[in-house]
Amino acid sequence: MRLERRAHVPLSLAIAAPIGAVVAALILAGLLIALAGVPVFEAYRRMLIGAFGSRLSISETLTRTTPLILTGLAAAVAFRSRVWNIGAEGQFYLGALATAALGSKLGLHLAPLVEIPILMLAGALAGALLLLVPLGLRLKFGVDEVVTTLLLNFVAVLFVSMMIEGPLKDPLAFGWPQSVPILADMALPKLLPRSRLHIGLLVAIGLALVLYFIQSRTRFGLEARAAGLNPQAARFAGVPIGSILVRVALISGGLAGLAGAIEVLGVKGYVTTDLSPGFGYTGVVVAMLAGLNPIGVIVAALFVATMFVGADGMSRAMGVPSFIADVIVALSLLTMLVALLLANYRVRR
Amino acid sequence: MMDALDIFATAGLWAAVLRIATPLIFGTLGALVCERAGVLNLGIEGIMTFGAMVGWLTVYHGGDLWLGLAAAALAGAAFGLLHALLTVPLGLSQHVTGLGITLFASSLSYYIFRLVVPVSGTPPTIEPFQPLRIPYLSDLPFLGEAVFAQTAPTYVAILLAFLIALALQKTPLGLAVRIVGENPHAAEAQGIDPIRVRIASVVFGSALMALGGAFLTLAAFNSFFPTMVQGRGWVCIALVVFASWRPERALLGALLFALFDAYQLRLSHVVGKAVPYQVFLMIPYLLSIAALLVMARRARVPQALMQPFRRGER
Amino acid sequence: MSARALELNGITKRFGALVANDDVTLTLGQGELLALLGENGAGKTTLMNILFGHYTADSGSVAAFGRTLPPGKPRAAIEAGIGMVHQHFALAANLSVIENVIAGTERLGALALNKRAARVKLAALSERFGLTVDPDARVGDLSVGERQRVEILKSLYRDARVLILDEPTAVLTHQEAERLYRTLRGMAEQGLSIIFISHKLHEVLAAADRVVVLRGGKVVAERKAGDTNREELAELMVGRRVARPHRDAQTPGAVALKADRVSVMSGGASLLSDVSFEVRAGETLGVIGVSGNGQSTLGRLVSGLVSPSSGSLDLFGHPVAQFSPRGFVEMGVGRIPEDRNADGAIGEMTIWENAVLERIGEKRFSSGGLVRRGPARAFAAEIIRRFDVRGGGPDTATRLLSGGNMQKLILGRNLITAPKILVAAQPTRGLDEGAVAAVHAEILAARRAGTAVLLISEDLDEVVALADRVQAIVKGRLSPPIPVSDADPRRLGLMMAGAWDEAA
Amino acid sequence: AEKLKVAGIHASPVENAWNSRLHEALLAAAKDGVIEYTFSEGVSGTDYPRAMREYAEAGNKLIVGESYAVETEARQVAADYPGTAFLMGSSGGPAGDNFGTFGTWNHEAAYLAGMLAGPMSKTGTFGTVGAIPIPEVNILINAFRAGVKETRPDAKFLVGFIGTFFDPPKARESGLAQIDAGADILFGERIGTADAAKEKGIKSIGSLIDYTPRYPETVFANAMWYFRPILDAAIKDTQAGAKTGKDYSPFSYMKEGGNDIVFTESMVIADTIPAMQAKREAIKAGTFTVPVDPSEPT
Ligand SMILES: Nc1ncnc2c1ncn2[C@@H]1O[C@H](COP(=O)(O)OP(=O)(O)OP(=O)(O)O)[C@@H](O)[C@H]1O
Ligand SMILES: Nc1ncnc2c1ncn2[C@@H]1O[C@H](COP(=O)(O)OP(=O)(O)OP(=O)(O)O)[C@@H](O)[C@H]1O
Ligand SMILES: [Mg+2]
Ligand SMILES: [Mg+2]
Repeated sequence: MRLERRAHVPLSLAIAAPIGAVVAALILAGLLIALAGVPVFEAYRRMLIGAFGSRLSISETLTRTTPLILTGLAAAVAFRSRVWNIGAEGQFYLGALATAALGSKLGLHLAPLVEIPILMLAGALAGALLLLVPLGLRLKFGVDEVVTTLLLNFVAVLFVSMMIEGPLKDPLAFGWPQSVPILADMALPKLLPRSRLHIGLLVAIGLALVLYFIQSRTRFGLEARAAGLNPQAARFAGVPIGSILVRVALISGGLAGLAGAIEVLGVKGYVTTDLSPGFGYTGVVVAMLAGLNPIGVIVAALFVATMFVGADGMSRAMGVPSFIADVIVALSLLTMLVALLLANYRVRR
Repeated sequence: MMDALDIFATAGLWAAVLRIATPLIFGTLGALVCERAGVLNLGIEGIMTFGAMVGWLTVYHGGDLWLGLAAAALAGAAFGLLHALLTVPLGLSQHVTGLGITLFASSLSYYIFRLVVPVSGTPPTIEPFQPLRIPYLSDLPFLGEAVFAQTAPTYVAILLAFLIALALQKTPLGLAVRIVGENPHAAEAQGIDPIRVRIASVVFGSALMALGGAFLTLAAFNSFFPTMVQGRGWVCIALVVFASWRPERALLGALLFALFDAYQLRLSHVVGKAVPYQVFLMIPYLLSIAALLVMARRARVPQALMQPFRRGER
Repeated sequence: MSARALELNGITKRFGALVANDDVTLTLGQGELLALLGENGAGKTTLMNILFGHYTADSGSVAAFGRTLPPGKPRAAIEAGIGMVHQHFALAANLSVIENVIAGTERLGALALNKRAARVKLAALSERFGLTVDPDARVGDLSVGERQRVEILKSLYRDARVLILDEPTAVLTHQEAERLYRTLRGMAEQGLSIIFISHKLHEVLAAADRVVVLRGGKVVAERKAGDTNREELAELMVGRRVARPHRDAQTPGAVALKADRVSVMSGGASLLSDVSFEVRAGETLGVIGVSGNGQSTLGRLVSGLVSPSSGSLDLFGHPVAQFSPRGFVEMGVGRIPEDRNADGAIGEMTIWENAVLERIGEKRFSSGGLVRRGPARAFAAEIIRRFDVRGGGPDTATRLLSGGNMQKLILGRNLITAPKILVAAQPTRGLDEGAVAAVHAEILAARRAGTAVLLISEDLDEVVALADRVQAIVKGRLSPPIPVSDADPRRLGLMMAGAWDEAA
Repeated sequence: AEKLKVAGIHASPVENAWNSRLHEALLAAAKDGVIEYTFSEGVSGTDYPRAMREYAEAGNKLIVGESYAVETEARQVAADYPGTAFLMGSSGGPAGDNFGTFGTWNHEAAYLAGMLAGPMSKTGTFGTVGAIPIPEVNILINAFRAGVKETRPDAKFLVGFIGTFFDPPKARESGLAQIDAGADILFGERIGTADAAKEKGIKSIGSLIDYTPRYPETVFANAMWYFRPILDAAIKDTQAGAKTGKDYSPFSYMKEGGNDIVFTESMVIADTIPAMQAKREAIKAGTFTVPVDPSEPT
């Protein structure tokens, strides 16, 4: 068997491939659901209800979508320039920690309208700085960033753990390892009352649109793509690879850090070491599902959030172990990877 | 009371080091074999989890402990095959596929565990591996307790490190794996099928990873529960780098890491919380990054690592 | 005729729409030295890759010593006694010579490598064929010539009775090449059957028994080496008589580009040492040399990619302070990179993106950080029109262009802005004769328009045709210039071998 | 009466000792026909508030669980669903009319276990493995120590916190480390501790659940905690429409049947039993109060 690259990908295939992938994933997951002795179609119906069936479920799905858009964008931006940032999880945590620290009573004490944007920026900056380390190692010493960004995730989470059991520990939390909380008026306004949905969603969607514009219309977008696709040719054409990649890293790490900041400001109010159920890693999944397209990231994040929230609700309703949600997302990723490959390549003998 | 240095003189510390190191040795050797053939396998965390689950389940359902290990290895091999098929003949990006495999294997193991083992008040247990007493050696004064009071898989893991080191350096198969990891085109020109060698290496390596997981449920503890691998897989990925892709150094790295962990647990009894325990846990990761820094200059990284090989493409 | 070592029967191979081999039938006799000729892209490497089992043919069969080989199995080819030295070396740099040689030679199930026996055998082979190399050296530390020897030893070690060499001399010095052919001759006399590929017609005529010419994937001619000549072979390769344009005499203007004792160091290695030259407006300076001697570095230096560690480079009388590709482009330097796939264009991007990337900072292509797509597309369309780039419009992915058309795109984006200096590194590498003629015409036209041209090329004919003066680059040092009128093959050969005094 | 719809939300798998106490009590109540019980487990902090809201919207009248990791959010949810009662294991206090809390108070039983343990040690060093130094855990460990001190004034103590609530292998390693440091009786606040004791052939004490059947040679006493009294009280309040926003911890007291010691007579020193039993009666009668010390043991 050999794979041969298609000169042109027919539109029908480009559309059919992702749909086919999701269908395939749902069929495979259906087998597992059937193993639980539960009617599969009913389970999927419940999943839909769990994700979209009520005001609550819709708000929850969108709440979950918010950080995933941001970490998805973080991965997409980086991957497009072949910066393999697997470290969004760590950047998320550092962003969250910076935001919580500055937004707490130990922090800035500015007017909310002034301080909230500053807090978001601080979170973004913290995330960005963390990614600059592996990028610097790559540019200066040729150290591959896949492994370094991955490893720094654990360093970052341990650092957060150290801080929230140490100087940033909330003294009023009865000994629980959690950070000092942000001041009450720093919380992001809700989009819906009596729900967890907050304006962070709009920020995330807005940033996706901005990023789409940057990538498709600006000189930086063009140069960043060139740097990723063929660094040698880009360098020959005078693209300042180093500074372009540094900017890419700042944006990528910044988005992941912002995701952490927004999760603190919008939902949680403080930092614990289980603030993220793997948002950083799931961001990689989201970005791949989206084909690295920022607009696609919105859709992919919504898809992944739907699967999580829907399957979680379904598991409660039907007695299927809730782990099925992760199974479906993982299967979607794997089938999507294969589908995208098959859309771009032709199989010969 | 003892002081911080006396801890090193307790046999228990060294016994703990070997015990904590064992899953890391298996996992690191597994990741190392994959990487020497040019394939990064970030599925390790999930594969270890799956191995822990399958091994435990086999024994829980009446299987022998060794059968449990075999079942785990087989399950690991199956996920390895999946990773290999996606990344080798299809050439999909190795790190993304690996993360997908981790997500898939770990959620699937929790899911299956929940389906098969009815919810009960306390975690069901099995009778795990008992320390294997080696005649004479186990009776030695300090060493007996420190080194020769381990369960059988620990000895196997240590032996494996040397066997794999030997195999890579001294056997035709090992040379084939290395040349495929360095330059698959060179391998092909020598009549070695890089695709098969890569698939086989990933399958074998993944089986080892699963053994590391199974050690957790069959020897280090006696029950399975979600998230029990606790990032050990990622530590292994770091250790491969730290070991500069050499099995004997992987053994050393795993022991060193375990020493940090075991020492840290004991130190807190002695000096309280003078140094946050997180610092100790961070050290292996930071050391690995430092090792990468040194290594990158010396180009000892398998040159074809993460580069897909597609036959007839240039 | 002697017994048949190889028989290729009706081989056809397609890559997508492209037919790389079209019903090729070929035989090789025992002890024969066969040269395979053809312009770039004629399908020579593809044919050899099929023969060796790297590629699987769409149809046709390969037989060695009367036995048909299973398709797509290098191992079977090796076992049938075929050895191949690849156009791009297939060596593992981090392994030792002996490891590279014995990999795959022993049963994979065996418990130990028999290195001692291997060493003995390797030493005997080195002795017998005069191919010395340290078996324990790390391959990455070897010189190009040594690596070549390792490649050949790999085949001999496996008792190859048929040896295939794909452009073995492309990276060798003239002396090394001559030595290699002597070795090959000796091997053929000892019964080995050999196919080699080369673009250097004089080598072919001197070394081969028989010549087979491939064009557009088809066998178009077969000649005994003694019954043909360079002119005929050239015409057979291209399919028509191609007239290359001629250079007219012209008085050069002011010095546009001047290097004064420039040295370039990298990682402790000296890539260029004490290089001095000057190029005037309306003049072409040709730099000849065998690859590996610093041609690339020289090209990169005057493209703004590397900066000197000592000495100075003047553009229009002013020393360059800041070496950057865009700075050079802005000062009016047109740059044709030697490796068009690696440096010249980004396959995944569109033609218009590639056309403007190096001048994206100019007002007409971007303002306020936004790309002005209209003018950029128009610019690309203009290049396509004026330089006859075929295969797509401004929005086509560049990777879909054929090599020649990609080269025209690169040439076009440089020449359309009438550069004051043109750096052309291997400008016709990979082009067919028709395209070569077109590129030469463009370069000559630029010179006529007053451009100072620095031509860096391994192709002596090209240098003789285009340059006014010639300097040779050897181990990072540049010979004194000679006028092209004084350049004869012997003299150029001596210059390229570093024997400047004899050449003078 | 109509069955009360009750939902349980467990942050850990229900195998976790603490959760299993809730789970079993809820299952028992369901079996008695008092309630209708649904649950989900392994609910992460991110998902926890959603699960609360979902169950509230699904018509559950009482939602039982733990708000340790989500104190702020959980109270917010309760405020959003005034028609639903919440009964949460919490380190904080109750809130509003419908957010009730409880602590895990089996410190009385731990004190009694400590009394039995004191003379049993040869080295005089006692180890304890806890999760995280939060008040509930601290109170428990300190009560055990106080019990030991009563029968063994010269006792030395070691303490290890594993930093998480459910990591049995780590608890085991921590236990082994304490044995290495001289401890020969382990108080296992966390599951996994007894495995260390068993391996090294020393004795240990369980907490919350009865570990003796699992480790018959090793665990001689257990500081049991029973959730049923708390649950019953909350069910009663909910059904009566009374305020549930209160602290239900007192129902953990021994006199309410909320905690007690379970021990194996043959494994302990016989002379120590009468004194311990006397203390037990005193506690029940209210004449002796086990000290409540929430400070972090060192
Ligand atoms: N793997 C491949 N995929 C797609 N096209 C290919 C592949 N290999 C070769 N080709 C194309 O097939 C044609 C013949 O290529 P081949 O390498 O055989 O030429 P060649 O005669 O060896 O040329 P050169 O003198 O440059 O080595 C070219 O057009 C080339 O681009
Ligand atoms: N960064 C480097 N460090 C050390 N040696 C180098 C480096 N780059 C090139 N070399 C060596 O320096 C010599 C000159 O290199 P250069 O690339 O300029 O030559 P070239 O004539 O273009 O050769 P080729 O055609 O093989 O690329 C070669 O032997 C090359 O292997
Ligand atoms: Mg070729
Ligand atoms: Mg070069």
